[in-house]
Amino acid sequence: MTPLFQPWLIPILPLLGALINGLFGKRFSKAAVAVVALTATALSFVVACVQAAILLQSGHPALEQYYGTWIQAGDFSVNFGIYLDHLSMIMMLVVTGVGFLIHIYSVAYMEHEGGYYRFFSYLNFFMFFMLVLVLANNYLLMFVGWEGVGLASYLLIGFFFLKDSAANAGKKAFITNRVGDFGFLIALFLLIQHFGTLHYGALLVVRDSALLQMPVETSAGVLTAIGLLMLVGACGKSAQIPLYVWLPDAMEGPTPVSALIHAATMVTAGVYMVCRSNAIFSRAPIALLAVAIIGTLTSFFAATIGITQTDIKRVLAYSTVSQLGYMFMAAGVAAYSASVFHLMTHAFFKALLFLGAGSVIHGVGGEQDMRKMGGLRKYMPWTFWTMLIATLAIAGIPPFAGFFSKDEILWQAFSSPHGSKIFWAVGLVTAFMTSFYMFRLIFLTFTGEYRGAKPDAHGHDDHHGTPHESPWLMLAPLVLLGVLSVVGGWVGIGNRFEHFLDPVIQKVSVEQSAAQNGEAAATPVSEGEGTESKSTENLLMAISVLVALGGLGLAWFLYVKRPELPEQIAAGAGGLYRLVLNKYWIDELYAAVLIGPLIAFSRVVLWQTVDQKVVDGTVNEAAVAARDVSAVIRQQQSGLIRSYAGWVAAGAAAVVAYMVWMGTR
Amino acid sequence: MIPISYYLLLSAFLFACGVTGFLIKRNIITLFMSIELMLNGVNLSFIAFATRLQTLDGHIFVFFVMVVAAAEAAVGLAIIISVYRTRETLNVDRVNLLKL
Amino acid sequence: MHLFLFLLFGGICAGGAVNLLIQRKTINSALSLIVVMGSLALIYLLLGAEFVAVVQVIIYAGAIMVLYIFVIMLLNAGEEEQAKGSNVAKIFGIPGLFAGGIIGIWVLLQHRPAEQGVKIGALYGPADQVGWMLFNKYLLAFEVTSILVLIAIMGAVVLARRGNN
Amino acid sequence: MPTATDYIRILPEIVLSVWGMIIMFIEPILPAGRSRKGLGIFAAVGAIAAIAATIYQARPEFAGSGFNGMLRVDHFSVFFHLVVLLVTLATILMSLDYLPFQKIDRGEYYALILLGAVGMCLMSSAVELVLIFIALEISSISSYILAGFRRHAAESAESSLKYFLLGSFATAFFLYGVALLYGATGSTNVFDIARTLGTSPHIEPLAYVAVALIFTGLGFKVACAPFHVWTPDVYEGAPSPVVAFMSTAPKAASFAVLIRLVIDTASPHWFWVIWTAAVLSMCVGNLGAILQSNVKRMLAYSSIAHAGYLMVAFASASNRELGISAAMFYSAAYAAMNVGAFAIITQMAGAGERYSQIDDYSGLGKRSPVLAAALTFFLLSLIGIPITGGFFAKFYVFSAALRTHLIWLTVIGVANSGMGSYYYLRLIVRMYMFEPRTEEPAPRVRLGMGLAISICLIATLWLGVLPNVVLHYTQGAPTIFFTR
Repeated sequence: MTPLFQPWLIPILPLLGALINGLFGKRFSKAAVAVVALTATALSFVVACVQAAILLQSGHPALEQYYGTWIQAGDFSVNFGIYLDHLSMIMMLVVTGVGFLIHIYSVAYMEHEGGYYRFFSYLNFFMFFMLVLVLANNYLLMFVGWEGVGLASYLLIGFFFLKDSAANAGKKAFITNRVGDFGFLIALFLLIQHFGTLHYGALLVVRDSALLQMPVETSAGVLTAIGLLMLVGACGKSAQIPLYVWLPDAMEGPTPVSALIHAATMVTAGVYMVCRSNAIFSRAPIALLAVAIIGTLTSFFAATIGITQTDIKRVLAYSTVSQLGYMFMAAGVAAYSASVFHLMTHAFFKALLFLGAGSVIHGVGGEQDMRKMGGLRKYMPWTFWTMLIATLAIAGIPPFAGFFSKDEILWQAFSSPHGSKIFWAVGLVTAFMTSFYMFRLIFLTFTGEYRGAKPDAHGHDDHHGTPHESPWLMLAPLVLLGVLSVVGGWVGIGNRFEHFLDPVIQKVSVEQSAAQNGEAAATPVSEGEGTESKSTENLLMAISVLVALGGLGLAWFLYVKRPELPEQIAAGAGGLYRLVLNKYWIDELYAAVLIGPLIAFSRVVLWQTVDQKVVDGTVNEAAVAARDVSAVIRQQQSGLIRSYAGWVAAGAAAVVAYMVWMGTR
Repeated sequence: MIPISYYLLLSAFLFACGVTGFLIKRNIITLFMSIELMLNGVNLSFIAFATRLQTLDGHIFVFFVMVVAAAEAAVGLAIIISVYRTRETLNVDRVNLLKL
Repeated sequence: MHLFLFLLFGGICAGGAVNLLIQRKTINSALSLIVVMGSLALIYLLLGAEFVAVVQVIIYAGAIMVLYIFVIMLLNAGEEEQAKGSNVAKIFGIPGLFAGGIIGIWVLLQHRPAEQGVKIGALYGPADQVGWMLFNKYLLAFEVTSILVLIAIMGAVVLARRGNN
Repeated sequence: MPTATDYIRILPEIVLSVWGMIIMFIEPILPAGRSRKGLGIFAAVGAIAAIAATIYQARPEFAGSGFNGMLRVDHFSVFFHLVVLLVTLATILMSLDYLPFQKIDRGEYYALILLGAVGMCLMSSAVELVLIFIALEISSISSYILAGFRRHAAESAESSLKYFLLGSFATAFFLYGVALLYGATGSTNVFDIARTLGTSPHIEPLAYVAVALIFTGLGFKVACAPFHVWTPDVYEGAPSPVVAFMSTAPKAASFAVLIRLVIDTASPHWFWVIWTAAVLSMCVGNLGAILQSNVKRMLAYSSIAHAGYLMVAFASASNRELGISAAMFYSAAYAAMNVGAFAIITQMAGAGERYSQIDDYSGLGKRSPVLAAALTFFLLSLIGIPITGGFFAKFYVFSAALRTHLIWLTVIGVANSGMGSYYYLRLIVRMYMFEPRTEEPAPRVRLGMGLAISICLIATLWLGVLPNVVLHYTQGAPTIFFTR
């Protein structure tokens, strides 16, 4: 190992960048700030690549480095350390790689915003915490990164906009995440209590660790509790039902932030955590099932809401929630490799989509409503082509990256011993909707006529008049990500990726799983394919491709061929009536009867009722209730000394009464 | 020959009178005097127990309580004067600028 | 004889305490507090605590109460004002006090030490013995008390001082 | 007769007293208009000298009981000495420019702080109820006076009066408890009492009443519910540096006393009282803070909540080593972050402490980025975000609680710490996401204030990133705790 490329450099370099920019950035020129931030990230990426190569060449399942003791409390101790295995390697490469590209993009994107140095300082700060999160060698250090990324995300959402909605969005993100952290923290306490350590090595890997030795029957209680609590934490971070509310609101932040934090990296922390804890989840079938159910529900639910959104970034936000749901579904059927595979490809194409959306917003002068776009293809061809690639990828059309990972997930949901046909079916429907709303986005934005403000007749404000292509500094990352969105999935050809994470995954030993699941689980979890199931797999693959194409076709039909239709469909029952009356062709009728109610349902029931009222409402109600109690407590502070004395005397009497009662019993 | 409990009951009574006084009186100085009453009740307990235990530690304690009471009186009355200067009242219920 | 003296002084003492509560005028309350303290000094004598009894009269009844009366006169504290009451004190404090009192009495009646009672002057606690303890076992406490007194003096000066800086 | 070693065992107290008295003597000699900053610096030197004395005292050869078993020097007492003295130092430093600015520039202020610190230090080392009582009174009375130090302001005087009356009221309860404990056990020495209560087969009911009353008195001092009622009013009215001081140092000292008494007179009956007090304090503190508009008042509620977290450590004291060391660590972390937060409030207060509403902090991030960043850091620590002392303290306390199988207490505690983040966050949001009310920059940070904030920042960060040194020390405390 060359001394120049120490693994600790990977997180420390962005930290240095953040500190330099944070402390001295005010005096730097914008170029200098950008150079500092980019250098830090680029070097971090280089070191990460070197480390990845070292890991792959070493042939070890994991490399671990200690940098001293952090906490030593009796027999419990926690070290500073870096744990590098195939899982954290992928995460590390994604974070540094995509992070670097987004840094490049931001240089141009944030050109005209105030607080340039602060932005890059926070961005680097985020990278630091994210890398701590993925490289930590124990849960506590992971928690440090976990909280840190939340904090950085909060800073980045809120700090650039002196407006209430941004402040509230930031607050909401923070508080919702605290709810999740609550679960995570208690899970950690339980781990300490039962196993006395938080180190991955000692806890999850070493063959004779207390956790791995636990027979499934006895471990079920404790591990299920730990797994469910971890799931609560993961739901907060990865925006799963019911804690997803903050993510769409988080779109108040600058677009590069959305791309980096709210699409590619931070929100995948929950998935990473579940995969990292696979030894726990695999031994807690109930928790695993909960992961799958929540993931499936979220993916479906968010996709239906995605159909109704008109704000380009919100579509992408709900799409992110939905894709994260996919990852959870995969993790929930114990297909951790598929989950991480999708995580990786998703990072490429979703970052690309966000950056493309940023480019669009930049190009049309800050407009985010897709209804006011259209026809942008001729103004910004680069953006169009790259975004089209990303859309094909997310829709799951071969040979783009998303196809391989999504197909893998659907196959695993179908065939894994923990899976079920229901998961597969819901996943398929979701895939259809994903394809539909993503192409809807493309068609609304790039095809047809430009519906935004016309070029200003008076000649002033020419910057915001005509849509224009973004500078090359913004397009370069788009192109690079576009390439990745195409080829990123090819590593999965021939099921190569499927076994990539095997060293990380702690299989439940045969006798344990036999006790747990009968002989059905005797086949190891991630080895689903046999010769005869190969044909089934191919069939399913064909189905999912067809479904994706179907979504594409429907979107094309509704938004290109008959652009007036959606308006009427959305108008609800009245529109439906007119449709029938107007004697449309039968396929249009078909579309109206099937799709119309679905859209209406998702708009009225899912979005306006469940999302806005129930889930959001619960959060708000809780806040209101807290305020009410607070008001009551406030009332007791009457300012009267004698009242206070009354409380003290009454309290004393209560304590005396209790003690005497207990003592003389 | 009377039981020690008699003294203790008297002391408890004095203490309770002090607490009651603190809760029902309005004048700040009277409130403060109620505290003195409570301390006197405590002192009686100390002496009674010292007699029962046949040790002098209780006596010493009472001595220290008196010193503390004296110190508290000096400071407390100064505080009362200070409040009176800013608020022109000795009614404890009117000293409620800070609340909620 | 002992019982009679106890009842006499105890009665005066309790009466003084109740009178403190009843009186509307602050100065009357202060005077009844002096009565309480005086009779307590006598009760201390019954218990053989002669040093404490003397100190009680000199420090408490003498020094401290004089200070009180001085302040009452200085601030011209007349009759008590009947402003709006404090509900919490009535609702929680008084019942709490009663509950606590009942428990306390019950506990005290439970408290039956091995020796059934005390004689007059059962413990001889003369000043020299008390003083000896004070300067041996309790030396540190005694010294530390000086800090307390110092703080009290300084505090009184700081707070009650006139002038505007 | 006391030996030389005995005097070394009270060396920090002697140093503080001498310094305090010198200041007291110099003060009247100085001409009226003259600045008292020199005295303040002198007092700061005194605090540093006392810290040095404590470090000297911490040598193993001086450990043990002194003055006929009145006090005891051990890891525990040394630890709390250091906490109290560092708070004292930070308070003095932040007061250097505050006092002349508020036109209350009097040397007695420094003398009172130093002499008050004597009481707090003694509280942590005293093992005799007489000494504990006197030390408690020293610390209380000096706090009463300091709370009223802005005596021309009605709020300050009122704060002082409330603190004084209620404090004396609670002290009377404490004292009654001591008297009954003396009657029930025949001793005023903590160890003797513990032995009597621990070995005697039949504990008199009197002892239970006694313990309950003592808990009332000390519960008042540490502001745990239901004895917390005084806190918001007193903190709001008292001068900001004084609040920094009295919300941490006397509290830490009272917790030290409570630890000695609770752990030593440990009986299972304590448990539910402490459990209830912990839950009540956390809930009342966190819920009460939500609607507050005054920063000092909000932090007062927050201090109630933190007393609750600390009580969680007490409740887990059935595992003594863990419980005690968690409580000690928490006191230190809380002292560091809270003094830091109040230092910045002091800096922001303005003449007559006018600017202490949350609204006044609008846009502080623009007006004074450094102050805002520092306050944000302290608030994040109070929330319990990693790499701050606050996080680790909470983590340690709750893991201690869970290890002693207090699952519900842990759940309530962690939920509360989540809820608590709301109001701290409100202040952060104000600072960064609202337009400043005035364009003028925040008052310049002077050297003393800068030093005070730096001490707190370093301490908070250090406790979060490298807690091991402190942790090791706190874990050493309980082992020698029970051997006389």
